[in-house]
Amino acid sequence: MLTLQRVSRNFGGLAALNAVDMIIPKGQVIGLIGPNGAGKTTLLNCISGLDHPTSGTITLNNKPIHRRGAHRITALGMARTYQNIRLFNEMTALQNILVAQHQQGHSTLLHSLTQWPGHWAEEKWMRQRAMTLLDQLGLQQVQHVLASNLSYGDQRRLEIARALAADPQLILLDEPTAGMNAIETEQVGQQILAMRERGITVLVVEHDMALIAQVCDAVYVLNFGQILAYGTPPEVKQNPEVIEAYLGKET
Amino acid sequence: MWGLLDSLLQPILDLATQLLEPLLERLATVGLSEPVVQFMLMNAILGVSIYLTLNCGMFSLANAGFMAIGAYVGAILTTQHGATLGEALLYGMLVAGIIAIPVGLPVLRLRNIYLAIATIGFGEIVRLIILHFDTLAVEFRDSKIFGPIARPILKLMVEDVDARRLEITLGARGITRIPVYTETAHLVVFLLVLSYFLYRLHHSRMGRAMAAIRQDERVAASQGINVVYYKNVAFVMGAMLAGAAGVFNALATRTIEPKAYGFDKAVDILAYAVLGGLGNWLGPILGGLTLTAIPELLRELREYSGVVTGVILLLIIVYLPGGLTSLMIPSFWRNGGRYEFAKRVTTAGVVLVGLVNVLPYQIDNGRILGYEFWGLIIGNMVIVGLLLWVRYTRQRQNGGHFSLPLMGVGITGVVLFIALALVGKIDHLAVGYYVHLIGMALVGLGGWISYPAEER
Amino acid sequence: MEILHFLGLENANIPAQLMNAIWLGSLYSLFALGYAIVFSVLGILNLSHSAIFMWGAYFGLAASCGTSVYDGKCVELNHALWTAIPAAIIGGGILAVVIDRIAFYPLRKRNAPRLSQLISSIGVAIILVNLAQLRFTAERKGFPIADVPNTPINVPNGLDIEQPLDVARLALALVFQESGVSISPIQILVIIVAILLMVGLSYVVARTRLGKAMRTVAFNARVGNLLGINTELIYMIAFFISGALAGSAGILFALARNPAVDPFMGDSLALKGLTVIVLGGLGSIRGAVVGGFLIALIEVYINTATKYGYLDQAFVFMLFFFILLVRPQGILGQPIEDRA
Amino acid sequence: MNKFLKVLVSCWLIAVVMLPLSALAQDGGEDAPQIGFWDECANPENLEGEISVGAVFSQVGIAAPYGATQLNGAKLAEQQINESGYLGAATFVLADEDGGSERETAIAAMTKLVDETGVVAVIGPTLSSQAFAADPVAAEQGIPVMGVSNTANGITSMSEADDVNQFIFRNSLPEADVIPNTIAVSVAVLGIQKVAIIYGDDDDFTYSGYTVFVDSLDENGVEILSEDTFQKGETDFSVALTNIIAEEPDAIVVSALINDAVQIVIQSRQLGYNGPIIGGNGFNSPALMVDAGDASEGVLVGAAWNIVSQAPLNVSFVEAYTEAYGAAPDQFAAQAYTGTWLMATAIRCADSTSSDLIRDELASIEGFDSPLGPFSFDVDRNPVHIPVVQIVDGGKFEVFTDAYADYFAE
Repeated sequence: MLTLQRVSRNFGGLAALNAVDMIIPKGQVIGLIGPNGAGKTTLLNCISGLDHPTSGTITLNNKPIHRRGAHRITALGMARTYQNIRLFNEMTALQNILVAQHQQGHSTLLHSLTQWPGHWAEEKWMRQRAMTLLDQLGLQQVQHVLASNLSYGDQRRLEIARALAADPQLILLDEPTAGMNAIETEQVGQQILAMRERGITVLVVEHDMALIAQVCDAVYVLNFGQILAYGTPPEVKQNPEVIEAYLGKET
Repeated sequence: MWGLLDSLLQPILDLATQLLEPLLERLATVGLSEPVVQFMLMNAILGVSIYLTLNCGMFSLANAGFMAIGAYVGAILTTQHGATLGEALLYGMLVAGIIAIPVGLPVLRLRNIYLAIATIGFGEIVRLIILHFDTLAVEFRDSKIFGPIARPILKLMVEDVDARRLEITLGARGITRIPVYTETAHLVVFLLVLSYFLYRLHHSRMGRAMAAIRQDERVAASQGINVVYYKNVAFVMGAMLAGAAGVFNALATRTIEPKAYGFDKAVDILAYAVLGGLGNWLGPILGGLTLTAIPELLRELREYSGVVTGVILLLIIVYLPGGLTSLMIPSFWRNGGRYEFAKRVTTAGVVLVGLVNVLPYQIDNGRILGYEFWGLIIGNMVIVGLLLWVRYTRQRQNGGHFSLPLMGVGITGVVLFIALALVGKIDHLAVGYYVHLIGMALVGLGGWISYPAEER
Repeated sequence: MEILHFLGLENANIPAQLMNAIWLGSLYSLFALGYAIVFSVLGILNLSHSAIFMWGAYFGLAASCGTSVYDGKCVELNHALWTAIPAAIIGGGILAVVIDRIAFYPLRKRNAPRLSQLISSIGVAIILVNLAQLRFTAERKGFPIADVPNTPINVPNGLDIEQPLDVARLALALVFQESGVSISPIQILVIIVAILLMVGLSYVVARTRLGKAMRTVAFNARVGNLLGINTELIYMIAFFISGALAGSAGILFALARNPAVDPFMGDSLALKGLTVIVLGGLGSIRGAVVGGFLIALIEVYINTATKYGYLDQAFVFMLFFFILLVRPQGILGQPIEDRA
Repeated sequence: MNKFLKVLVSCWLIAVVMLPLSALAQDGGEDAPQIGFWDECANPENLEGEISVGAVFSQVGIAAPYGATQLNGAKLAEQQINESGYLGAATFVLADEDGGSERETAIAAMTKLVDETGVVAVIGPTLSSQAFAADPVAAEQGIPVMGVSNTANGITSMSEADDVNQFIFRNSLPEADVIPNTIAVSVAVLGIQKVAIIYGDDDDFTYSGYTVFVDSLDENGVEILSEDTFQKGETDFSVALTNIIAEEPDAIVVSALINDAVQIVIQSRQLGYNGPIIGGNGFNSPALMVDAGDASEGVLVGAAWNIVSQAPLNVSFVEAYTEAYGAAPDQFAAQAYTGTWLMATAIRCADSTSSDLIRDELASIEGFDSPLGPFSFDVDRNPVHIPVVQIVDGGKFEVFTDAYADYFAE
């Protein structure tokens, strides 16, 4: 579904990504791990269109996307969450979801001004859909709370809900469990599995190896902007190069 | 078509005129004569025009330039072609909007201060071009390359294109003899329609997209929002509104000159929006109205009015982060618990009293506080003292009332003023009197509010 | 000569115009430097900078003329002329610090958006201009003409080697033989002071501990705090330097263009200073200098070589427009990384 | 006592009583000339109480320097009018409102005066653009308004409707009346053949002045070498002046207001130019000599008012003004002073507070002796009086005559 070929990204003279090749098959949950500063977030940014690779190609469903703007990539069915939560803080939880359904709606300002019947139907439909999503993630209680006033866990969940609201085929999760306790992490794991059941492809960046082992079909390991290893979670865990990369980092 | 629209609008305008009459009379008694009210309303429109761009995260200062374009289009149409207000408005907005498109496309890639400065540059270029339009028009007309393009355009503006000297914008002298078509009712109806438009925008897909862009442009993009498109739409809409305000302005002042729409105006427009508050669409309207009214209300202060206007601007920016409208939003008061609530109530009260301490209301036919230099200084020192008092009142661990002494000050103020009015010492119960009373009451109320002990 | 014809300069008095460009450039740079310092350290555009410039001139005027300037023109000096310069520098610096405490500190404290800080600086500018008008009236004032040494040094005029100012005159005479270049001692003073301040500032920013601290705070205030830098102190110093620069620019300008002191004297520079720092690169010290001289050169060139002299400002803004589009960070600015 | 003695004593008594009286009458009547139509119009009988005449002068903003001296001049006139009992039992009250420096503020001030203060007539506003915006506010309600510093073309015919224009006057001689005379005289005396022009292009006063200069230079067959511009607030003219001086003109023609004028004069002298500099009304201020010092020598100024004029009324005005404000008056003050007296005269002659009558009397004023010289309005309510050409010589304005033909010869 998503293919990266020799993707590189240079910042000034510094290569954050160096000829990365990746294939993410449809319907699978793929993990992406690596030590801090390995270039994971840069990679996600390149895929989601917030950044563009210096060279190389990225295709989504055989369409090249590495030069497209973020909103056009989203239109092709991709959504993402952020490592450091980036919700719309001045909006309520519900409004955050409504914004994310932008691509699903069609009403223009003119519709809204003239109180076009279709506009009302669409608003109602969007609200219903948003409520369902909030329900699924256990956020219905806080739908009218400003995003900035939500608890940390709720904010993380709202980010996932917002990503799902765009009705994606591919979802990129950037450390969805960062800062969560074991129970919350477990819940996130369940949600990822639920996504897979609904046929959504997931690329998840994680540090929590337990979660990776629980949900991922395969794992890419990134180090210094290069793919170090690929395989199922158990395979990767035993890969000596991976162990060295992590241990080397730790000592 | 035009006639139909006219016949539909006319009854509404007549009705508005009738309804406005008593209000205008009342306003005139406090020093806001009808022309002043008109300028207040125009500036409210300008406030909205910049709000549209700010609301989309764009710090654009181009609105004075678009206002100039609107004003000149309106003036040329009415003086040269006998256009009506409606036609002038339509074309003024259109031309401003059309010019905004090629300007916006490249410029809106810039952010923050860079965008602000680029748009200031745009405004200055517009001003300079208008100033030298007649000379430039002759240059273009006579040039081999641009002549064929320039001629038909110029033909729209003057009868005799081949004259030795073209007189279109008339340089620094400006266009005079512009008919006065703008009526207060027009502005009120325009602003009401605009308010409805903004209200709808707020609750629509497009409005949400714009708000999202303001809060986080990149995340908004990855929610599938076409950032460039919406930014340009907002920019063009802002330009059209500024153009409309320009048309109204030109058709109210009988004469226009380029320097009226320069950098100073751009800064004023920004101040309207920020002062009123960018939290919602009411802010810029309120800001435009207030900031235009303040110097007129302070007319009695004569040469001190400029300083006081500046002080008020500064006070609001420093002590009311969300602008005037933040006072109207419940969450402003609720956030931060009862202690913060009490603090805000008292601050608001002091600011209100501060606003009127310089307004003319009379005791014994002499002015208390204000007018005289030292009265002004002492009055403002009292206000600043009160503000510091409110600011540095500490939250006590055991809870209790916010500040009983402040409550005392507030109650004394209220009692004193009611008593003075009862014994007839205040013979002219102006708006300032009531505002002062409310302000003092708020100070008292805020001081009295109690808050619980801190949780451990 | 071909090239001169091509540039449209064949009839121009090139040395004289170069001198004009240097003098104007020094003035613009000196003014813009203060803008740039506050922008680089705090990231705010202080639109009251031009008001500090104006007040600097008034401080200087009041220092050497005494209280007589309150009501009327300054007829005779109460103190030596030079006292005006330190007074303007110190007065401007202190004024800027006071402005910071009143208008920026509370906003900084609660992390208000840049927009609010811009508006509050506008509020300060309104207050300062109106206060000046209240105190000194709108009438244009200046030093007694006889006391200001701005008789031009015309080459060749009679030289008096005894006079220190005539040494400069001699130097000029050697450089421009009878070419009609004329410049007054005060203008030379402006140029020298501007160059000294620029070199000094670059040195302070690049080499000293204070400069290092300033750069750290400019890069990230939180990092500065973590490193044990008193950020508020740095801000205060930045404002003081900025105000001192504005004040010195104000008084030097007032001396060179005597009489030139009125409440609106900063207005035209406010916008020009903005273009200068944008052209040079926002927040870059050297950029402000380069931008100042560049704009002066462009203005002089357009006025001298083309018949579109009346559009010189429009040309400057166009250029500035395009530079912003192509290189938003300005000519010498560091590229801005948009952090995710 | 016989009858003859009785008559003699009575005559002596009468003489003793009457002589000092006649001496008093002579004191007031002949020595100090009194401005006003004391004889042309009878002492007013119907006037009483306070009669408010509005004044819209700029007290803040860019036009404040001119508005300040205007207000001084008008206030001086107000004081003199009341002290001399010019309006009989009534008091002349100058209701002054700050007109700011923008059109909007002028409209607001004018509306306030007309609608709330209830003035019978208005003097001002300061800027021509403000006049275009604000004058109709009064004129449309039939209240006469007189500009005392509006020099732009078409001020008194600004409206489409003539019955509105009827109420708009000005006593400020437009540049179109001053400049042709200045150019003609200076060309005739100095034999000027080629000039360079520098003017402010963003101000209606200086721009109007520039267009009139160009036309009258054309008429006199003078070649214009170059035209340079500056904008309000610019204080450095050295670039343009260097260019101009390189062209070696016979004279530099300047259309500027006084602050810029001073700088242009100083800087052109600094750059080594010693020829004539020709200016219009904007130059006509004592500040030219005070601020520019020696540099101002040889500056030619065409103006509506000549401060050194020895006409008795002018001398007494300059004296009174200098005594009251500690500085010599400028043209703005003189015009505002005269304007206020003209307005009071119209009220006196109308002997009524009816604005219509005041208007009619104002329009029919003829040969009013004032600091500006004998003054009349033409049919278009523009001033009729003779402009002067002055030259700065020895630190003061002197009337420019043939005697100066060799002044600039080396």
